[in-house]
Amino acid sequence: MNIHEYQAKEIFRKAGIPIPPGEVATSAAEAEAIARKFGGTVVVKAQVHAGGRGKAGGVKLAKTPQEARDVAEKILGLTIKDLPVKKVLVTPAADIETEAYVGVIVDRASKRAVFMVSPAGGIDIEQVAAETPEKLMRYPVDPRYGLMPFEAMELGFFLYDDVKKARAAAKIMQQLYSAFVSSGGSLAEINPLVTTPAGDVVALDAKMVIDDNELDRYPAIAALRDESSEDPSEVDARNANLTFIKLDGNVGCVVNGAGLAMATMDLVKYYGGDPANFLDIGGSSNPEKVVNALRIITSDPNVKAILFNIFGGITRTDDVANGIVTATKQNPLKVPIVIRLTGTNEEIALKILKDNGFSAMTDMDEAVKKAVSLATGAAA
Amino acid sequence: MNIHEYQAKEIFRKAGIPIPPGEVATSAAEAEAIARKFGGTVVVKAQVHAGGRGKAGGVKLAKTPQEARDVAEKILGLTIKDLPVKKVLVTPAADIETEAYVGVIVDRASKRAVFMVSPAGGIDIEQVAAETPEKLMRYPVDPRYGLMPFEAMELGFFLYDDVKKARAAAKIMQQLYSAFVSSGGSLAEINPLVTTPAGDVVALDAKMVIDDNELDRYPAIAALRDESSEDPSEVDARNANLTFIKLDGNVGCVVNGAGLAMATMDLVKYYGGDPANFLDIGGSSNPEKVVNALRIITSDPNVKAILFNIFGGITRTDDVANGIVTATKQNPLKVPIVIRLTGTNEEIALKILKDNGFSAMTDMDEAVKKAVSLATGAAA
Amino acid sequence: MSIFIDNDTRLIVQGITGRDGSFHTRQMIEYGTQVVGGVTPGKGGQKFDEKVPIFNTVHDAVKETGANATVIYVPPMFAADAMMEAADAGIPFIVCITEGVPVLDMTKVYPFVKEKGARLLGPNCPGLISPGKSKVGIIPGRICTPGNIGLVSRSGTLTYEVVFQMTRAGMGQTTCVGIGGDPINGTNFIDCLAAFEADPDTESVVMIGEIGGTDEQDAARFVNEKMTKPVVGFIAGQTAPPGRRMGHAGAIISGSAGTAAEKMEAFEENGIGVAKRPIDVVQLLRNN
Amino acid sequence: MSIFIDNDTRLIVQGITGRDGSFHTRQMIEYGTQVVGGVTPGKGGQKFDEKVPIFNTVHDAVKETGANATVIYVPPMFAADAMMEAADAGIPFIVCITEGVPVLDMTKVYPFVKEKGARLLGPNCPGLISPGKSKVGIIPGRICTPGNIGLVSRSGTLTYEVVFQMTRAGMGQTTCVGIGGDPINGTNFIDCLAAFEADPDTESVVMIGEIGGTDEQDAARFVNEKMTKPVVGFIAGQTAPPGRRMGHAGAIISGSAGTAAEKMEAFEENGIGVAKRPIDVVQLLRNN
Repeated sequence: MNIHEYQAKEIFRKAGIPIPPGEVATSAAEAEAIARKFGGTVVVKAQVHAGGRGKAGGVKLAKTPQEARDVAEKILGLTIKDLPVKKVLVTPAADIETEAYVGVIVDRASKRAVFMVSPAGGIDIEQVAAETPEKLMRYPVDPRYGLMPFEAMELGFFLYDDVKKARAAAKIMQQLYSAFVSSGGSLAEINPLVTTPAGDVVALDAKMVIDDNELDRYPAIAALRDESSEDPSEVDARNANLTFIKLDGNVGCVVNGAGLAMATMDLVKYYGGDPANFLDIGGSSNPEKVVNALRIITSDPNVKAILFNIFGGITRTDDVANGIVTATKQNPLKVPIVIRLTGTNEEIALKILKDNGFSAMTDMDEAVKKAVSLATGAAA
Repeated sequence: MNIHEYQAKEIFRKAGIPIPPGEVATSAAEAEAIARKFGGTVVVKAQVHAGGRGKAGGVKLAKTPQEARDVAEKILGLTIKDLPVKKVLVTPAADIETEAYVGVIVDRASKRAVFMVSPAGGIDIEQVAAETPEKLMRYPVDPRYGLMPFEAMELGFFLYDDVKKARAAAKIMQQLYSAFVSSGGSLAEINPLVTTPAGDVVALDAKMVIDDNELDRYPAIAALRDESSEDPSEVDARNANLTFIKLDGNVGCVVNGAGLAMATMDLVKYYGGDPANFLDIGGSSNPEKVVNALRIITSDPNVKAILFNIFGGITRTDDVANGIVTATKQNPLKVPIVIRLTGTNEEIALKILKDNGFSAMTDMDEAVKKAVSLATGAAA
Repeated sequence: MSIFIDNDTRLIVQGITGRDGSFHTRQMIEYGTQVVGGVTPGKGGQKFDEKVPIFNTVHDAVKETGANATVIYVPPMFAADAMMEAADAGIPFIVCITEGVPVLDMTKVYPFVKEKGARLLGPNCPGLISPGKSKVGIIPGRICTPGNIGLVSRSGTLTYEVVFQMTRAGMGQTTCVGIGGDPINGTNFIDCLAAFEADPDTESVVMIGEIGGTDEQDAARFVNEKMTKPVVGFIAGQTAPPGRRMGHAGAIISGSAGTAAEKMEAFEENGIGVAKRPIDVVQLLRNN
Repeated sequence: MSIFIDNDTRLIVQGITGRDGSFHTRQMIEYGTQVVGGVTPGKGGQKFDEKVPIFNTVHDAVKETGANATVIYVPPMFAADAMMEAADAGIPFIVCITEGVPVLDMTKVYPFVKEKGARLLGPNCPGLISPGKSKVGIIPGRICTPGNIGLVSRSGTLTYEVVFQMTRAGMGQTTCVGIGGDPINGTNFIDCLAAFEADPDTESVVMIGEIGGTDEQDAARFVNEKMTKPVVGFIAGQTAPPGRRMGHAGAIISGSAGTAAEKMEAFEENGIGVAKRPIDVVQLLRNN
């Protein structure tokens, strides 16, 4: 789950990380009032779950409250990477001497949380990794001991020669690790971590991604979800316990299992089609899930054909068949549907479908070919 | 550092352990008022750093507020194991169905914190260990992982067959471990942990010993120290950074190093004397420490002779000599003193002492023999 | 022969009385797996389906049954503890079916299990089956048949699809292993490939990968350097958009690392036949 | 020969610019110890006494100096971290002089150091000396003389007392080791006894124990079962009252376990000559 910069900052602040004050505005007038309260130059930042906000015009300086109002007005009208900006963070502009990058992410290869730090901050860290890898330090943390003081100091000295700044950074990294672990994070990032002319080390930005699997454990974190900032169809799918990702094609796919779902999309492409989505109904075979899946897929006007690909293991194919029948009775389909079912209770499923006027197939390749031809308007 | 039951209960309560309410009284009138507030039968418990309070008459039931007053009056007049009772805890009496023991202590052998739990609680756990060892489970905790849920459940099932009670006990043990670790404990104990007829699992007593070496890290815990409950000479010594334990003999000993201090006491005994104390001035050789050491030792009227045994390594023997001279100028000695010095700056030390009218020796055995004979009044 | 499980596997089921645990326990028993016990705290002393003894703790179960394997069906928040309990009790082979285990939990489970010397398969995996001998987990028994092909996969239903097509084509399996798609799991491709290489009955191996991470690339090098037996492979996710997470499989693409194209290239470079479609696996095996 | 340290010991000092660290660094250099570097965060690049290079981190120091030993003089709250930093940097022999290290810290340091394969001596110990070769720690060099007796002790000044009397009696030492009196330490009696047994130059061993714990009893059994060289011993704390803590030595008596009488009995039962007084050690050695 993505959370906003201002939410991540609040978590980091509670962990003790020095972060300049800031307030969220949902209107230009509010932004102006906040700017007036802080006095001086402020930064107005789009709160949206997308990187590259700066390049997209989502981060602006404002020298006066009036300017903050104008800038906020513009930013609140933006759409960045398909996501509309609905909130801005207004925060006093900081005097910056140096910019560094600090991040922690769970890494598959080392099977640990890994710190990534670089004295070259403020820019895209992938760029640093690609162009000046010697400026990026990767540091895996042994979860049994946590980030120990000496380790944090090594990271601190990688960023700063000055011992005071190194110590301040080390402390921030321990606090970041603690915030990361105690929030169920899969990524936590400060970019940039800056030094000021006064010698302070301060986090100017904050980013956090929460492991969805941790949300049951941390209700306060789960409550940070801002559904208004997400794609409505993905919100709908999540609330229906479906894993759904919208794509640009015209073949709507409903599959059980993520691997089979990806293989189905690949096969659509192989036969010359374009998948409209990734959708995994998961292992259980609640007919309600099928109903929701069909509702979400048919709400996409691009979808020209629907393809079910179900390999019944735990999933009972008769449950899926019943779901299809129920859903299409509630909302008759406006596009053709191709159903492939095999595995658990296959015979029952095929009978249910036949009794309700659906035909079904048992071969995956045949089904995909047919769905593609229906979507492209060619003969099946 | 020992803390009182009511203080340990507060720590345990904050960790989430279910503990009946209770308030501290320093007078019988206060105890009566508290008992009236709670209503019903209360228990009045001496708050004193000593075990065996019950046997010493320090724990009493009181059915009415008036009775609570009477009982508190008596307990506040007690001296348990040389320590005067200055506070009592008043707490509502609980309905008890079973009594168990739960403790955690740092263990030298396994080099870990070790849980000790027994379904036979409410009595001295050493007795359980000696008489019914099968009723005592020892469970070392890997500090890298902490007490894991499955481990706590194993301990819970050792106490209770009923899964609800086992779960409640498991939770309490995880909370106890957390309180223990986050307070710098060297021992934490609940004896008894009881079950009530309603099926609740509740901690009726609480004991905690804090590792002195952790006190700098936890100022709030350090502030719990109750000097009024300790031996005044030991308080005095601690404030002077000396390690001091009062004993019953008549040879006052001042030594640098704990091992040498114990060996010196042993040698006093070997030559027929009785040490009046253990006193270690430690490694540094601040003359002020010597002054304090002499003040503390001479305040014991039993002391008939004073023995210095200093092996100078880090400790500079001239510093010790200067300390002796300063101290005896401030407060002339009323008992004979035997000084043994050897090691770092020995020649200077011997000269300082000689110039100020002290004689000194370099052999440990000779010095001890002389001190013993002076203390016992025999010829040196 | 087979890998990891066979006729001598003595299995306990953690979470045996739960919805999934009880269903699959019956399935496993029906398939012929020796299920010697189950664990549900508070139900110790009872029996599952009047025959399988239930224990309060894994330690109790191991002591009484001499189990040498366990399969875990407990809710995600309790799965890490269940895996560690099993390892602590000395069980050498642990299969965790549970989906949705927090990845930070797994960062602790992994070193713990390793210190105890156990092998963990999963979490979020379908388990494994040695056709005709034993099945542990949820792979449907009827889609498999004994034979001499080993199969290892990060996926669940995609595995079934491939195994089913192999079985229909008369190509039986020594063992089919689903290692699971989570970012941190106990057993990886290389562990399984090495076991298949050492298994005298396995003659060739099918490896089914997904986008995300570099396990498939590492495995491809291993095949090239250490294996004598032929390996064919398939990678799912060629059409997955970069930077998006494709469901619980935990398939994450970060930048260029872990794309399907990259993995397929690694397969080809290291002599692993690459199937364009799942069905092509069968043809590639025929060509061996 | 000697144990743990000799002419090839290349030492760094953690906390080299502190009050104790600087004093004892000079003492060690004067004695002939090869002090190749020091660590004080923020003073990296400077030199101590214009000759010993200072580094910000132990990793830096090891990389630049090839140190194979370290001695730690840092305040108690930082000592655990210093020990772990040293082990993490790959230093095989770590001596921690610091007194007052929290025991819960040590419960973490101990497994960490063990996992890294390092030997830790201390904390709260005087260090060790191989007379004529190298000294690491705070044992005064002038009370020692080269010879063929090994000495291991839980105490500081009591060790000096005994060593001094040995030296005066013409009995030189291969190595004198102070293992420290804290409840949890890195190296125990048995570790040292085994090293002395393996050292060809050590002909006999002196073991000085204290009340508290059961290390001496375990060591006594080890002497009986595994050692061919004669061992004599002394135990301090015969007059210590039960249940009280005798200062920083961490000597705790719980019930009957760990009394001086018990330890002396264990010595006698296992063929270790017991000195009644410190001076008697010399006589017992003469009798060997």
